[in-house]
Amino acid sequence: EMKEINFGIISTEASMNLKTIWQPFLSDMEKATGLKINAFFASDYAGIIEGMRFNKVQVAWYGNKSAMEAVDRADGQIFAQTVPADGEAGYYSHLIVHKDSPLNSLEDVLKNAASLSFGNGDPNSTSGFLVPSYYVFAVNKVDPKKIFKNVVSANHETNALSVANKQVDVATNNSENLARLNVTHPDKRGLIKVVWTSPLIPSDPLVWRKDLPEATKAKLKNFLMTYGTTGKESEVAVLKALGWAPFKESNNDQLLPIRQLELFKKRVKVEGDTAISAEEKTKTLAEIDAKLDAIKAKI
Amino acid sequence: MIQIKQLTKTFKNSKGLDNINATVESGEMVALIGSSGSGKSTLMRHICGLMCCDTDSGGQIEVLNRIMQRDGRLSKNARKVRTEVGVIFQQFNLVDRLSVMTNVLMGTLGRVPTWRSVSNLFPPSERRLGMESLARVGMAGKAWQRASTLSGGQQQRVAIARALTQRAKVLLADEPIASLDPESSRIVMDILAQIHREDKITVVVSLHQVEYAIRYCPRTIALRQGRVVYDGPSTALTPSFLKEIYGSETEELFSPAVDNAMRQQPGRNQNQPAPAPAAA
Amino acid sequence: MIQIKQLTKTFKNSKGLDNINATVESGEMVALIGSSGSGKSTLMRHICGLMCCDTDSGGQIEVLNRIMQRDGRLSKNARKVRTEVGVIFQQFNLVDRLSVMTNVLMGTLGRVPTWRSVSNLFPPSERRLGMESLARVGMAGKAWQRASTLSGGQQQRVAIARALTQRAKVLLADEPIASLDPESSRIVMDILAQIHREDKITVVVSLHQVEYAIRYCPRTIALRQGRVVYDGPSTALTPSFLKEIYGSETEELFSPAVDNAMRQQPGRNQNQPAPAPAAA
Amino acid sequence: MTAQNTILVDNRPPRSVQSSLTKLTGWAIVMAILAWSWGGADMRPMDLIKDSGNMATLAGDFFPPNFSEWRLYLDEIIVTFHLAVWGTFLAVICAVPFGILSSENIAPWWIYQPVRRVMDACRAINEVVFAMLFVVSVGLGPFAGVLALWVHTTGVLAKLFSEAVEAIDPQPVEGIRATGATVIEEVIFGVIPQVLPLWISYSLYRFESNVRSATVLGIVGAGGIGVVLWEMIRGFYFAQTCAIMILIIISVTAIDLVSQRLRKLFV
Amino acid sequence: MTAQNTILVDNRPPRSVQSSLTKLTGWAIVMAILAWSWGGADMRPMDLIKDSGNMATLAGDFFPPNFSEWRLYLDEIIVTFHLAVWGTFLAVICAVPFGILSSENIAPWWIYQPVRRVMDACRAINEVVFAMLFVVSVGLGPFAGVLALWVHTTGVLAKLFSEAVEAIDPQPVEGIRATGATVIEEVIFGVIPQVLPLWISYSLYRFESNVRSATVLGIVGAGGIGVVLWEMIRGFYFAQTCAIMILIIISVTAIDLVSQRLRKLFV
Ligand SMILES: Nc1ncnc2c1ncn2[C@@H]1O[C@H](COP(=O)(O)OP(=O)(O)OP(=O)(O)O)[C@@H](O)[C@H]1O
Ligand SMILES: Nc1ncnc2c1ncn2[C@@H]1O[C@H](COP(=O)(O)OP(=O)(O)OP(=O)(O)O)[C@@H](O)[C@H]1O
Ligand SMILES: [Mg+2]
Ligand SMILES: [Mg+2]
Repeated sequence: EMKEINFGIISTEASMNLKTIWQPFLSDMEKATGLKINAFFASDYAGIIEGMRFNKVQVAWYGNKSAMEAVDRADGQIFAQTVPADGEAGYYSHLIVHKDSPLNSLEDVLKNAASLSFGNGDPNSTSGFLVPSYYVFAVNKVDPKKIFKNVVSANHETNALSVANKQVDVATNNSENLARLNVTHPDKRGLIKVVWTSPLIPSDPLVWRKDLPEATKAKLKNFLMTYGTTGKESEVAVLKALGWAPFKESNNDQLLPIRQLELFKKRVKVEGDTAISAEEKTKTLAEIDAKLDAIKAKI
Repeated sequence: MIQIKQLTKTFKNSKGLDNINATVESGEMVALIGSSGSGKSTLMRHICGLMCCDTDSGGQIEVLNRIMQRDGRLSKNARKVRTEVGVIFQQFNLVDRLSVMTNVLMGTLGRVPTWRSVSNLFPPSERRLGMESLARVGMAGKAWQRASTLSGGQQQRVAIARALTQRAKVLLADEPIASLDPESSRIVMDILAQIHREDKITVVVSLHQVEYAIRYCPRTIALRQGRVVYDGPSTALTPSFLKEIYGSETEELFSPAVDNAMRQQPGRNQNQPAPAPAAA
Repeated sequence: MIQIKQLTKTFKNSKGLDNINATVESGEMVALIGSSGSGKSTLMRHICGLMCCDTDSGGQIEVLNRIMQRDGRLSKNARKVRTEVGVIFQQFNLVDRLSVMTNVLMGTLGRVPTWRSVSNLFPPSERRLGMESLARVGMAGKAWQRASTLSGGQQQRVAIARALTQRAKVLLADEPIASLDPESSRIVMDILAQIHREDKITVVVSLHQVEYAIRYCPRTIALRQGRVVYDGPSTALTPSFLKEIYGSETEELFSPAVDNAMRQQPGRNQNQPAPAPAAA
Repeated sequence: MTAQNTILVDNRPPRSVQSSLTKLTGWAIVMAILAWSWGGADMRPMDLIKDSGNMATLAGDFFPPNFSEWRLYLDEIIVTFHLAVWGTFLAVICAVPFGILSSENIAPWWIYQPVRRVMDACRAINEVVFAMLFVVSVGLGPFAGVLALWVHTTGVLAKLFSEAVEAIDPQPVEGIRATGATVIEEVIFGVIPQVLPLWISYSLYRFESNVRSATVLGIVGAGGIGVVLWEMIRGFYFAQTCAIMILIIISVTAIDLVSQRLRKLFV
Repeated sequence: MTAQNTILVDNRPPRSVQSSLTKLTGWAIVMAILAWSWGGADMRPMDLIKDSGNMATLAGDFFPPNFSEWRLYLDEIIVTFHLAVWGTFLAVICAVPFGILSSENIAPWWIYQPVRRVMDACRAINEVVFAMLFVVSVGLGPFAGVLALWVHTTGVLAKLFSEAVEAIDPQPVEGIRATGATVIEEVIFGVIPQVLPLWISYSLYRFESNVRSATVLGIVGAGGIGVVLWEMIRGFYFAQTCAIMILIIISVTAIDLVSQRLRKLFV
C-alpha cells in the first residue's frame, strides 16, 4: 500500500500544466484518496517518462505521443482519458493559412505547393507532424520536403503566429491551440483560416505504472471516474477551469491509431533510406507491416 | 599668464587648498615647493582644469587671460584652454600599451580633428613635430617601443616630449624628478630649463627639494597645508628662513628623508641623495 | 655545512652556473658578489633546492651533511633539509594578502604538523617565537598588518623574521639590500650580522656592492658568468684587484650605476648612494 | 625619520576586532542563506546515493555511442558554430559602446544607470526566450538564434566590459584629457588600450559559452545541433544523444584550446 | 652608463614590420571566418528590418504586463533562487580542488590533463541533459536541478579557478616552499590567499548566471520559475510572460547589485 504518489504533469498539445489551475484538482484528489500527491510540472516529457521508468513517477498526465513512449519504455498503462468540455472525444489537426490567402482547400495547397513555404510541426507532435504527414502527405504520396518551396518546423504557437504574420504560407496546427489563441489573441486568430481538418485525435490519457498496488489503483480510478459526476458544483468548476468534462475510462488501445501513424511514418523512412541494404530493408518493412496488421486486427 | 584668485578646495576631512592667490607672468619659471601633502599636486590639477575648486567660493583661475574655472565650475572653453597648457604628471600618465610615438602624438589632439586622430591619420607635419620633440629629449631611438618598456626616467622624458608636441604656452611639471636618480634628475631639469629658455614657455615646476628650486628657478612659491607661505625669489630661501616658516618639516625639504622608503607607499620611491651641484 | 661540488646549470642559451665548487663551514658569514646576471640568485636557488642542476653532470649539494640534490635530482629528504635552510629572497617572497604574523609563522611549517598549520592552529610556543622574531627585527608593532601594506624595507625585515622563526642553521640572503635606501640597508645588514653573531647561524649573503661585503663578511666568493673567480678574505678585495679579475664591470660593483634606474626594469630601483661607512 | 632599529617587545598588539566581526557576520549570513535554501531546493542527499543505481542504468543506455549519422551531426555542429560566431561578433560590436556607456568612471549617472538597466534586462532573460520572440519575427532557423545570442550576449559582455573599464588606471586618461582632447579621444586613446586585452579575453570566453548555449536554442527550433540533440533526447535515442554530446565536447574543447592560445597572444 | 642627453635626430626608425603583418593576418582570418559563417548562420539582416513591424506588434502584446498571479511567480522565483544557491555552493566546493588540480603550475601533467578533460565534459554538456540524468535517481523536482547545476557549474568554475591559479605570482609560493612546507601547505598559504578575491568574484558571477540558467531547468521538471514561464509563452499569455520576465529582471538585478557590493569587499 502506498502513501505517496508522484504525479507528473506535462504540457500536452491539448492542455496546459499551470499549477494554479491544477491545484484544486490535486487537493481534491488528496482528500478523496488519502494519498499524498506530489505534483511535478514539466514542459517536456522526456524527464517525466524517464522518471516513470525508474519509479520516480507513479501516475502521469501525457499527450498521446508521450503516453505511447511511457507505455513502451516505462511500464505505463493507460487507465483514463480526459473529455474536452465541449464533449468531443478529442481534438483535430489542421492546416492553416492566412485569412487573405487564395488557398481554400487541401487541393489548393497541394497544387500550388511549389510556390509555398510550409511550417511543419515539431517531429514529436501528434497533431502538428504525425497526423498531417500521414493524412496529408503519405496518403497523397508526396514528400513535403520535396513539394514545397521550403519547409521549416516549429511548435504550434510559432506556426500560428508565423501564418498570421505571413512568414509562412501554410502551417500545421490543432483545434486546441487555435481555441486557446482565440481566447488570448482573438485578433491573431481572426487572421487565420483553416483549410484542412483531420480525423479525430483521441484526447489526453492518464497513465499509471503497471506495478502500482491494486488498492492504490482502485482508489485512484474510483476518484477519477466519479469526479464531477456526483453533482458537486465545486468539482464541475474545477474541471471547467481545466477545460474538461468528467473523465472517461480508457486503456492502451487508445493509442492504436497513433501507433498506426507512427509505424507508417517509420515505414516511409525505411523505404527512403538508401544507407541500408536491400535485404535488410525488405526484412524491416516486413516487420513493420506485420505490426501494422496486428493493429488493424485489434481495431 | 596664470592668475589664481581665492582658490579654496575642501576634501572630505581636510582643506586641500586654502585661499590661494597667485599670478605667474609670461616667460617665468616658478618652483612650487612644500612637503608631502601640502597641496602641490592639487594646485597643479586645478590650474589645468582636472579638478574644480569649491562651488560658490569665488575661486577663479585664468590661464592666458581665458577663464579655466570659476566658482567650482569649469568654463565652457576649458578644453580649448587646456590645449595651451602642457602637463607633466608626477606618475607620467602615459598610456602603457601604446607606443612612445603615439603617446607623444597625444599632444596634438587639441588641434587635430577628431576623425583624423581616431583613425590614426595624424598629419605628417605633426608626426615630424612629435619626432623632433622626442629627439630634443634624446628619446628618438625609442619612438616605436611600447611606453611600458621604458624605465622611469625615460617615461618622464616622453611625458616632456608630449608636452613639447602640444606646443603649449604654459608647462606644468608636477614633481618631475621625484622618482629619478640624481643623474636623471639633472637631465630632466636641464631639459625643462632649456625649453623655458629656447621656446619662451612659462614653466611651473613642483619640487620636493629646495636645492633644485634654487638652482633652476628664479622664483619660488612655497605651500604648507594648502596655503601659500612664501612667494618670492628662490635665493632668499636659506635653511634658517625655511625653518622659520616651516618649523620641523624643513629637514625633509633639505635632506632626503631616509625613512621615505619606509613609508607605506610601495611603488613610490622618493629617496634622492643630495643633488649634484654642477649642471651639464 | 654547505658543500657544493661540480655544480653546472645550463639554461636554454647560456650557462647559468659553470662547475662551481665551494664549501662553507659552520658559523661562517660569506658574501657572494658579482655583477647582475653573474649567477648569484641561481646559486642560492640551487642551495635551497628550488632549482636542480644539469642531470648527470655529477653536480652535488650537501647541506648539514645531508644531500640536497645530486645529478640534477632533488634528494628524497630535500623537504626535511629545506627546513634547516632559511632563505631571504631578493623580492622578499612574502604572501601579500596574509598578515605579517602569518607570514612569519610560515617559518614553522617544516616542524608543525600539517593539520595544525592548515587549520591555523599554530602552537602558542610557535606564535611566541614568531612574535619574538618580529621584535628582533623591530616589526612587532606591525604583526597584524597585511604584508602588502608594508614598505620595501619593512617587508625585507619580515622576511628575515620568517627565517629566524624557521630556526634554520643556515641563512641564505639574496641581495637583501638591493632595493633599500642606505639607512635601511645598514639596519638590515646589522640585523644579519647580529643573528650570525648571537645565534651562531651560518650566513651566505649575496650583495651588489663590495663595500658592504668588506664591512660585514670576513670571506667573499665572487662570481662572474657563472664561475667562481675569487674565494678568499674580503679584505683582499681592493679596487685594483677587482678590476683585474672583473675588467670593465668593476665600476658597477663599486659605484652604484646612475643608469640603473634607466635600465628597462621598471619596479626595480637599485640606485644606492655610497653606503654610510659608520655602523650603528 | 625615526629609524626603527630599536627592539620593541610588544607581545600581542590589538588584533583588528572589527574585521573579524565582519567576517563572522558574513559567514553567519552565508550559513543562514544556505539553511533557508535547503528546504526550497528540496535537498535529499540520501536519495542520490540510494538510487544511484538508476543513474547507472540510464547512463548505460548512452553507451556505446552510435555515430552512424555523424555527417548530419557534424553539419549541424558547424551551423551551431556559425551561429555562435555571428551572435558573438554582433554582441561584441554592440557591447563596446554599451560597456563604455555603463561605466561609472566614464559616463554621467543619468546615462550609465539607464544603460545598465537595459543591459540587465538583456542579460536576465534567457537566450531561449529571446529565440522564441525572434522566431516569430524573422521566422525559424539559425538567424533567430543569432539574434537571440546577440541580445543576450550584448548584455553579458557590456557588463564584463564595463567592469574592465571601471578598473582602469585613471592617470593615463587624465594625461590625455590635459592635452585638451575630446571625450571620444580620451576613450579611444586612454581607455581602450588599457582594457583591450581583457576585452578580447572576455569575448573569446563568451564565444565558447555561446557555442554551448547555441545547443539549447534548438529547443525552440532556432537551428544548429540543438535541434537534433533535442529530437534524440525526446525520442529516447540515447546512444545517438551520446554521440552528439561527444561531438559537442570535442568541438567545444577544440575551440577552447584555440581560444586559449589566442588569449595568451593578447594578454 | 651613457646618459642619453645628446640630441639625436633619427627621423623614422624601422617600424616593426612583422607585428603589423601578424595583425593583418589576424584580421584576414577573422574576416574569413565571419564570411564563412554568414551562410551557415543564415543571416538575413533585411528580414529584420522588413519584419520589424511584426516584432513591434508582438512586443505590443506584452504590454501592459499582467501581475495578477504575482504570488505564484514570486514563490517560483524563490525556489529558483534556492536552487541556484545550492547548485553554486556545491560547485564552488568542488571547483576548489578540481581547479587546483587542473592548473599547470601546481599539478603534474598526468593529473591536470585528465582532470581538465573531465571538467571540459562537465562544461560542454548542457545543464538540461544532466537534469534528465539526475531525475531518474532523485526523482523530479528542484533537487535534480541543483545536481545538474552543480555538475555543470563545477566544470565552469574549475576552469575559471585554474586560470586564476595559473596567473599567480610564483615568488610567495617559493618563499613558502623554501621553509620546507608540504605541497598542501604551499597551496593553502601560498596560492589560495592570492587567488581568493578572484575566486569569490567568479563564484558570485556564476551564481547570477545560475539563477538565469535555473529558469531553463523547468523544461524537464526540475522546478523553478522556468516551468511557469514556458507555459505562459506556450499559451500566448504574453502579458503574464512579460510580468514574469519583469520579475526575473528585477530579481537578477537585485542579486547583481548585492553581489557587486560583496565583490568589492573582497577584491
Ligand atoms: N581626491 C582627494 N580626496 C581627498 N583628499 C585628497 C584628494 N587629493 C588630495 N587630497 C589630500 O589633499 C592634500 C594635498 O595633496 P597633494 O597631492 O596636493 O599633496 P602634494 O603636495 O602633491 O604631496 P606629494 O609631495 O606627496 O605629492 C593631502 O592631504 C591629500 O591627502
Ligand atoms: N629560469 C631561467 N631561465 C633562463 N635563464 C635564466 C633563468 N634564471 C636565470 N637565468 C639566467 O642566468 C643568469 C644568472 O642569473 P641570476 O638571476 O642568477 O643573476 P644574479 O647574479 O642574481 O643577478 P642580479 O644581480 O641581477 O640579481 C642570467 O643571465 C639569467 O638571465
Ligand atoms: Mg604631489
Ligand atoms: Mg639575483
